[in-house]
Amino acid sequence: MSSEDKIVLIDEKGRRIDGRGPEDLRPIRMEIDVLKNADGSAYVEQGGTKVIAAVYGPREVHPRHLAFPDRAAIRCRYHMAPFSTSERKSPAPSRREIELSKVIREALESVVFTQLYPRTVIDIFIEVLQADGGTRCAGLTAASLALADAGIPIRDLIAAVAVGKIDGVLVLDINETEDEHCEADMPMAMAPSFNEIVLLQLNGVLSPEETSKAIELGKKGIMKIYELQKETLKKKYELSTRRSQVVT
Amino acid sequence: MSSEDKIVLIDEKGRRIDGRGPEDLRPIRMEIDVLKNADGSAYVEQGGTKVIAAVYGPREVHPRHLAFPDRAAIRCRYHMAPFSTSERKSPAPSRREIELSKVIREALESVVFTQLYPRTVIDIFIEVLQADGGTRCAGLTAASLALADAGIPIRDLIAAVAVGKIDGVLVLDINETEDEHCEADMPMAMAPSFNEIVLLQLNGVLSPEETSKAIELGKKGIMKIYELQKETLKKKYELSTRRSQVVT
Amino acid sequence: MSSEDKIVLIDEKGRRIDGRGPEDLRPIRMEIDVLKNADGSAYVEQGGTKVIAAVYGPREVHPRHLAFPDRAAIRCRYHMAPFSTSERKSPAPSRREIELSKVIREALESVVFTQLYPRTVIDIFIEVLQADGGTRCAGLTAASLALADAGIPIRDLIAAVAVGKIDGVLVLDINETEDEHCEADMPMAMAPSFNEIVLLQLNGVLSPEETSKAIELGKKGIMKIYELQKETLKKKYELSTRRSQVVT
Amino acid sequence: MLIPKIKKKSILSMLERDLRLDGRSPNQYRDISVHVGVIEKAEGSALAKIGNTVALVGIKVGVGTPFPDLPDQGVLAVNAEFVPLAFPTFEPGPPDENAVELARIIDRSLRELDVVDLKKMTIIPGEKVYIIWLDIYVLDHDGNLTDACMLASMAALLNTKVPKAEADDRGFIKLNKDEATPLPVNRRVVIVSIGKVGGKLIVDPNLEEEQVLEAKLSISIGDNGVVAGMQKTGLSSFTQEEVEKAVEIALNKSKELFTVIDEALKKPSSLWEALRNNG
Amino acid sequence: MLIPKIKKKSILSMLERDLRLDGRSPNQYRDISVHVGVIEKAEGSALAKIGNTVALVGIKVGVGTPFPDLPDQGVLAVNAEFVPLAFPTFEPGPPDENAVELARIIDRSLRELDVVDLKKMTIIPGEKVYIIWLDIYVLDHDGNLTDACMLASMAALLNTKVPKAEADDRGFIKLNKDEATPLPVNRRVVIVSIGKVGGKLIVDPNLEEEQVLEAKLSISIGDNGVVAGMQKTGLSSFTQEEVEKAVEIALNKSKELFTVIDEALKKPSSLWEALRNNG
Amino acid sequence: MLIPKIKKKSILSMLERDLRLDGRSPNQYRDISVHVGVIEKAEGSALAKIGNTVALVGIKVGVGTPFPDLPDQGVLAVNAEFVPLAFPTFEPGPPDENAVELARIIDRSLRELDVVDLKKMTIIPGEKVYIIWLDIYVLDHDGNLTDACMLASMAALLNTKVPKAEADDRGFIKLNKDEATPLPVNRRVVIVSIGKVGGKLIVDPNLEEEQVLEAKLSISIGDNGVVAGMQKTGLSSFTQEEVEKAVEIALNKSKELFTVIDEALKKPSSLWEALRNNG
Repeated sequence: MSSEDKIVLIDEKGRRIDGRGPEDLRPIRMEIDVLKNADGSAYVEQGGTKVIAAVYGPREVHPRHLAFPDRAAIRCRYHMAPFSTSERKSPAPSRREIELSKVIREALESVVFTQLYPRTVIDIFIEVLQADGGTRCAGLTAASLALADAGIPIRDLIAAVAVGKIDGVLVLDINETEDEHCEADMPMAMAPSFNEIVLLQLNGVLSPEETSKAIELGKKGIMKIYELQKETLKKKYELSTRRSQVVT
Repeated sequence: MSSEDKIVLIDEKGRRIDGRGPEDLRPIRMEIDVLKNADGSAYVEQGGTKVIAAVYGPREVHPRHLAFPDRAAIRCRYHMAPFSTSERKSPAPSRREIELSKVIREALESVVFTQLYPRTVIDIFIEVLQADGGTRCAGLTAASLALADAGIPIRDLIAAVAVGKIDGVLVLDINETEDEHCEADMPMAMAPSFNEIVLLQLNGVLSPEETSKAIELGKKGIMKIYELQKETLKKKYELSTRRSQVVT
Repeated sequence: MSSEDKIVLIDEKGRRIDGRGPEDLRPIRMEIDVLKNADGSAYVEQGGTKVIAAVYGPREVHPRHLAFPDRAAIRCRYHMAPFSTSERKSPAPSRREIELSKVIREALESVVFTQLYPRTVIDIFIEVLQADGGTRCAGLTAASLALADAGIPIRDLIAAVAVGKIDGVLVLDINETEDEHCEADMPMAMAPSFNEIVLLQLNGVLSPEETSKAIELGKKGIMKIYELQKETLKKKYELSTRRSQVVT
Repeated sequence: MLIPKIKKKSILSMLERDLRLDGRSPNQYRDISVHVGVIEKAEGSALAKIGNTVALVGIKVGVGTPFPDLPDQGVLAVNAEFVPLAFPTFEPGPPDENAVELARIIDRSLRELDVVDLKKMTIIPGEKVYIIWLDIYVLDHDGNLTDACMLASMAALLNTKVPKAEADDRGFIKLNKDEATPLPVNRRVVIVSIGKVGGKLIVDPNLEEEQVLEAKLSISIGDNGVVAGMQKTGLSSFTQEEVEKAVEIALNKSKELFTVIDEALKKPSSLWEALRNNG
Repeated sequence: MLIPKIKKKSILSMLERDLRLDGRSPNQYRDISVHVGVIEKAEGSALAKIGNTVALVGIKVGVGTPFPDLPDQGVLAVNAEFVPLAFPTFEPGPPDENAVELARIIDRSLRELDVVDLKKMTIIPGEKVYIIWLDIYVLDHDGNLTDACMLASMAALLNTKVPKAEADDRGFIKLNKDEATPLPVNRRVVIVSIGKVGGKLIVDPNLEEEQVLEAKLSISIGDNGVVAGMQKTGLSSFTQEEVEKAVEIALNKSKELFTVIDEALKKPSSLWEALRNNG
Repeated sequence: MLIPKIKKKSILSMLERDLRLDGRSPNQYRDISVHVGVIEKAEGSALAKIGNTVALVGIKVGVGTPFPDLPDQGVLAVNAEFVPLAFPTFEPGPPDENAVELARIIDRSLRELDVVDLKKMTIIPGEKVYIIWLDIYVLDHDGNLTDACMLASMAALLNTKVPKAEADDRGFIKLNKDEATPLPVNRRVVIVSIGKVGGKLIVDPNLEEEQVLEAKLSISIGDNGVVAGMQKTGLSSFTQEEVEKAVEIALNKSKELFTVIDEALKKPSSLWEALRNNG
């Protein structure tokens, strides 16, 4: 949102720089169980954004006094690989990564049945391998799949997307170039089955009416991503069922 | 004590740059119980120097092995706000702040009945909000008031002042400009009722005779500050007594 | 191995810059029990390289969960004094010091009977006071003497030396200037009585045949250093026996 | 920090009747006061109180190099310290995730509305620019730090004088405090935080309430009536309707906050006054 | 991480018959695959798998100042992160001694053979040079990280394109990605790690085997058949004869690894492909 | 570090008769020795022993930029490391409060008396100056580190040779060690530390005594007979009379210390000699 140059982000036909219409998501694909050591893992590609998430736990907490007597603690690290960005990023956590780790953790905690695992910790690690806009959202989408893959009981998956405002138009799922030049960037995440908004941030300026419309638009994208998440889990589940039948 | 410029710090009439005579303190005012969360707190203004001190404790120590079986541990942090100095100060503790935290802690520990609270810790936090010379002294003056305000048993209050040598003259309670150009700066603190010097530092050069005279001069200032401290406590005590009578 | 300048490191008579032949060690001297507080200590000079090593332990581990139930933990710190190098070195541990601490620790652990002291830690501190090549090797030589001086049961001493390749010639015990311009630098350490290579690194390029010859050459140097180590211990032992006889 | 369940119960049952434990109505702020100019040595400063929450902001102006990609702009650096004298569990050391989040929320609110006209803060284009250090110091924490810190930050910026930059004979840039002009401020922004508890929305939750909140939404409002930032925090969620209602409330309450700032700017105050009337 | 003694016994007894728990012979690598070009935004990248061990390397090219003692050379900076998603005991934070050692082994192997022609990486001699950031990311750890990380590093360097450096009108150097040329690479290097257990030497120990190893020797081999680095790790030792035998094995096995790199370079791949065929 | 109360009792009862456990009188130092030139590669160095306390100081001379407010002066940087080999409770890591305090006491003593003539340490005024790194290394701690470290620091400065600064053909400043001149030293300073125990003052407390001290006063004395610094440490206090008496003692004892330095400077020594006669 800072640069000086004027770039045409939406042409006269309403097409965005990558050819999408305002309400189009970028191509998404996702896969679970991509890592061997992690208890659960998922890989998500959303346009040029590539994130991998892993879950360890529930497991013992060290040091002990960080444990809760009545529920599992959730720790979350959102981290960007040094080679994921245009300029090399130092691997030390930036203030941005510290903030995003917090809001992502709070969003995930809203769906995990933490009270089932008192005195333990569930660790969620999100690594951004290539950043092209919407990394926190793709990270959330991946992390909730990894939780499911780890067999940790959750009320719902979390699906997330960023809505932007470009040249006065609300658009879905902005990419990095759009993010850099947009008037507003509103990442949001939901527990879709419950219609609950579990992450909501706004960087930029919207009128109150636009805020409502942006949430509406975000919901549409989230529902599509949610369907894909469920398919991904189902496919794997069927596969493993088939496998186990073969074994039997 | 470093700058090249020659500034007239004492005029021909013996007046200092802020109009004081050599043995004059700067205007001082102090107040206790200025913070709600802290167990005790105090605010001290001495000329342009403004410090606030808070005390928490006695309370549990984490991790446990830092506790003493026979007395309370005392921790002390002297810290300068980034906006307190002429050039913005990084909030990370400087070597100067580490040293001053130590000597202030040792001075305060000399008056606290630590043996009354074994296995606990008493935390003393001093924040310099505006620095205009004599901040460690004002910090000590405030910290001992905060200890009293917290109801922690102490043998005596601590009062402190810096003595300087300017153009060959010993002067009381130097301000920042004087500190920067003086030949010697001798911060000292006492438990006044016991005539005990509990902090003594000398930065600069004095003859042995001047050392004695400087201590003598410092004592005079300390006694005045001590009276103010006692008045401050008394006023508050009467106020709260009156209040409690009203309640009764 | 980086500089551009061509320096004559071996003259036409086969003499090295400090007058040695290819298979000559630099002058070495060593002494144990040079520090009072340490449980064991040793000082080693090898040419211009000067290292001191100290051992504390077996002693209690803090925090406890770092202890092993079946053996002593060994901690090792290889550290260079800021004034030990040509350019002043920051006292914060460099990546090189972190790596060398690890390989030195692993080499020493191979000879210590750690299972004799479960739940304890043995701390080994190596300080390079002047660096002129071969500091990790001199550090190992000193550290094993310090372990012996501390009375910690070891299977064997460790003796170490660096072999280099200069202008195509394999040479023993390279100094700093040789190290900077050599084609290969191969530090190695042995438990000499057992013919065991406990540390082996190669920086630089050797043919497979040269690798064998370099190890052969290193062994020769190591055996000489080993003899010196044993003499050093023997001398001290006799001395202390004589002393105790005097006492008796 | 565990509040007895019984307290949560009483908070909820009172909210059923649109009442709060401290007597406020759901949309009511606690007493608010702002004092500007309390740190005379700083180029700008303000102390804001919301109830017993106290935030002090000092602004220092320095000289530095611009960001390579923004060579013709000054630099604004926002930092928050939750110093340990403010709360029993605040610890010394680098800012934790809460302090980092708060600083970044305020930083974004200022940046998105171009509150400070950084393009006017260049000294030598591409080489030397002004650096505006905005340091937030929380002195007493009784809930809703965000709104208090934003208030103090906004008031401190409006209180800031920028010293004239002059080159000395060696070409070094020095700042001359005797010739200072007001910091160029384009517009104002405040934050209104709205908590959700038992499905009810409440403005300006205090510490006691924060401990039972399900979630909180901090909404930045510009003096031109726009939403200039949002941040949901807390372990639960909002519905779209709740967000919309919260935005409406925030727009409304922002007017009160702008008025408080206006009043405060009328005369500079002293730290002595600001801190003493705490009793 | 304590493996039952019974597993050690079975590893040893199988090795008596030159067999390994996973069916390999002593000198056999697990399945190896290398995918290049998997991070399109990076100037170079590769993902290498040896069995279930997965290492991802990304290379970024930047502009900086040369080292004072090497004013006419570019800078190569090798860093390794053992991110916590890769293994239960990996922790967030700065690289530990294992990550530092691994990065330094790879760094030395590249440097000693002048793998990257840093002399060609100068922009303005003595003032501006290219900086090649080689960042190693371990994604899944099932033993023998060294060989996998070296493979990925070497393949990523061979996949790297260096953007053209251009001065803008202010004289600042900018990189133009549209005009990029291959990174000048003089030669190739791989590492073959050989473990010792029960006195036997085994190539490419997996995690299970690493937990019972007495010692390990990682040997760097250049594509010209030289030994370009060695590092002994582990608490026990090697004899001279064992070292000689290990060098011989490493020379032999290096050919397989060079072939894997050659194959990988034939066509760029995608991270999707590279990660999915993990099953 | 708890010394049995019984030892404190015996220390006190002996002091009643002006005797100390190690046979010294109250105003007596332990054996002192200073060796200069022990680190040949450093520009200056000295090892000082007071009893079993051993401090090593090395001085490196480098080139850097001056402080902006002191453009025409060299820079003196004093640092102290309490390395863990010196004492059971010393830990690796950045200097703790004791090491920081000690370094700052020595730094101030040197600075207040202009011991090093920093105005002569400019290379290019305002741009390049000499940096004098004075690094204190405590090797063995048996009490009274301050006096031993000051002694070693002062002797090392007097042993220091400053290499000539020369510009190479690119204009970079290089130091030529072959043409070195003595560091310009204006005058000398030592520190005399005086402990208070049972109301008695004792010079040079050893570790055993330090553990029972009520308080300690470290007094810096210039060779012109001035007090150039004081630092009270410890949990108890001094009266004015005690301070005055301590200053008198320090003035007296300083002469012994200056003589030790004079003797040491007569011939450089070796670390081998310096460390070996520890027995």
